[in-house]
Amino acid sequence: MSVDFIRVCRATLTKDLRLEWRSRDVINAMLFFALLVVVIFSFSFDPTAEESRHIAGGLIWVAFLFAAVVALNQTWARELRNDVLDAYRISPAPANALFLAKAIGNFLFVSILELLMTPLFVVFYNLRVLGSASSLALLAALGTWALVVNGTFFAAISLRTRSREIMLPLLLFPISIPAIIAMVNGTTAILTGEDSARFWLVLLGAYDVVFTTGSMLLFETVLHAE
Amino acid sequence: MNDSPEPAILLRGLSKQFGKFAALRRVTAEFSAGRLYCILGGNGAGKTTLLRTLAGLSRPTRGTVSLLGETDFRAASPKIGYMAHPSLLYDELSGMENLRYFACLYGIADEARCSDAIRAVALDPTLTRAVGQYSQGMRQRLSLARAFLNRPEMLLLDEPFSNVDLTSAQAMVRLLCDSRDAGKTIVVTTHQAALLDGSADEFVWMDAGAIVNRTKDWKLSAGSASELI
Amino acid sequence: MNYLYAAYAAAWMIHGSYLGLMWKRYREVKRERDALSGGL
Amino acid sequence: MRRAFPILAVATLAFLGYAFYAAWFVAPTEQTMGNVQRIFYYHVPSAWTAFLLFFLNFVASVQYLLRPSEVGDKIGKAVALGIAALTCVGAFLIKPLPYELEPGAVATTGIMIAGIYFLVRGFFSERGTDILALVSAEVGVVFCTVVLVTGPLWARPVWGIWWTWDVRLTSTLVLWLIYVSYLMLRKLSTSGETPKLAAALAVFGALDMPLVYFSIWFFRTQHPQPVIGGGGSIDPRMLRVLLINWLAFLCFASLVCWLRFQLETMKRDVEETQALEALLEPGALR
Repeated sequence: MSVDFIRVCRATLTKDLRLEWRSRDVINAMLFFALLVVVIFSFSFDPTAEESRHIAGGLIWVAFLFAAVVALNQTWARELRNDVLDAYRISPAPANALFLAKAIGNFLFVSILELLMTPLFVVFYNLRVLGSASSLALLAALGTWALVVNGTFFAAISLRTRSREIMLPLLLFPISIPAIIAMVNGTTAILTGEDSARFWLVLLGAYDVVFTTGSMLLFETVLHAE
Repeated sequence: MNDSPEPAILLRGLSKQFGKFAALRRVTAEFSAGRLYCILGGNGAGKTTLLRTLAGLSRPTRGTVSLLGETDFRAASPKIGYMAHPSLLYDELSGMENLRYFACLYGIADEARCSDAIRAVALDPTLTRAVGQYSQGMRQRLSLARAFLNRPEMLLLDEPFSNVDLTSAQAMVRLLCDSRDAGKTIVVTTHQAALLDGSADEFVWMDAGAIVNRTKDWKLSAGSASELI
Repeated sequence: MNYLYAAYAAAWMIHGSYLGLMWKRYREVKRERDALSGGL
Repeated sequence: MRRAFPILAVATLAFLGYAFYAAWFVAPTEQTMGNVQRIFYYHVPSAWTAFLLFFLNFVASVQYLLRPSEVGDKIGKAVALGIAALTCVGAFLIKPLPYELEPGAVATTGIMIAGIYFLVRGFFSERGTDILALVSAEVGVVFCTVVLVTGPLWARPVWGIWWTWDVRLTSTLVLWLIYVSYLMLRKLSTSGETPKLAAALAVFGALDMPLVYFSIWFFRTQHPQPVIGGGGSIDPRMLRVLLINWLAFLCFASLVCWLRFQLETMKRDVEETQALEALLEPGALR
């Protein structure tokens, strides 16, 4: 009885969303954390209109990275609480279905954080997008997926290490450097409207393809390494 | 009881070590199908490690494990029902939601299977309370229901009766006996051997990672088992 | 000119400290190996 | 090999001494930068050695992951041969090779890549590839540290700045970060199958490198910065000293790798024996 990939993936995703919705306190805590990050960033960098547009790209993405890492650390928290991961490992369900569902769940979760933080940045830094807003949205989506797909994979690896919370950023940040460069410079290019972010979009697309495939191929090994 | 010639579980020199500590020491044993085995032993005797290795959750350091004729641990696991100390359930979901999700993992879409499993352990399928608020005994019984869900050929149950009241425990034993008679191979580890008196086909005594004795009756601890029941 | 000395000196300090670390680990492993009753 | 070690050690030391002498006295002094340019003879060869070691780590990690399954092993061999064939064909077919690369060099690199793959596959057992991955990562990080220390020491007197976002220097920094996190993972992992996790990370790191290079290259074209070591042609005498130093570093690196390999093998043998002893006397360690 080969288990249908899509059905398992959808079931896991809906289960995760239901769990998040049931214990909404985790989401509220995360949203408040994101708000704090934006406010503190606004204090530490004097947002006068002129050059704020140039550094805003960097600030926004570092803030998103910060919030994303805290969210990614929670990826496997529920599976660990009652060793539910063992139940998954024993079942014939494909490991990639679990991975994809977790990655999509994280993507939605981090996107919600970003959707909340962006207007705050616009307010605090009174930003106006000079370039094309649609490519900014595409850049944000590709960038978030780049962080989330690797984040979910490395969160699974860091399950097997001693200091779990610190291990995730240690593994995630070096590998994500090209994605971070692309996101920051792409956003600045669009905000200032000076040059097109086409190269950065292509790079992020390549990054997403490479690491989604890599994760799908290697996740089974990581899941069963106990 | 069908004595199928080829044993359900075949262990050859099975060892499992965590660094220097040897949880299992070159265990060689055969367990035939359609039988209920009760594994007894003090803490740290290796009972849980043995079950986890049988379930394919931890790989042996040395030696081989063959289950239902398969040596690749991934091939046999769908035919296995496993129950451990932790509940392997989501606390925020209700009983039915949990089972519906795990049924999906086994490719089972039919709702009735879940409600039958819950009724089999004398729980109410319409209970909407989250599993987190269940009593420990109820959670154990739901965990047993989860292990039954995929109609496994083999059941590996790690102390299923702990924190369960006497009547429910006896109901669980009857359930295990019926499954054994239906041909399932069942391996149970427990500290309450008395519950399985007369039901278990064989009592296996473990000490310090090795099987020290196998008897028909749990009272006769002829072997060196220091197990205090 | 002293940047040149600094660079070469730094290079060999780095290599030296790694070899030193390796030597220390070697001594530890050697002590454990000799402590083995059977020995290798 | 064990008996030959002292001879090889002395030979390598002598070679290093000669390379040092060549770098300081034989090579001509560069007109604009003066003597401080001689850092070049340690900076660049250390980088090349580090890249080679990290490539060795990648090959060993891929093999560690692929070898258990026959299908995987076949795929590995096919890909390695494919790369060699493609680079050879490409080298001679694509007439205007970018960056004035000449076909011979490209073809030999392709063949070298496949060669290293099959050498590692032939000479190392499964445990051996894991030890090789660990060893090449560690020694690679050491050489990478040398590059990252000598880089700023060179940039400071010449351009007055400690760090320049030069494509190669920054890629080396990212490579260093990735492999330090690789070594951290190996040390902090409590899993029984740490080599598998480390191999997965190593593959990710290698997949990351082309993206790192292009993102920094494009980033640099938007913010032009001085380039360490300059591109373009180089005085043949300098080139000769550079290659001498590189060869000396390669000998030194392989010697250190061999030593570290023996140490790691011994450590694992001791651990295995201790585990075996713990297995035999029951109850002792309960």
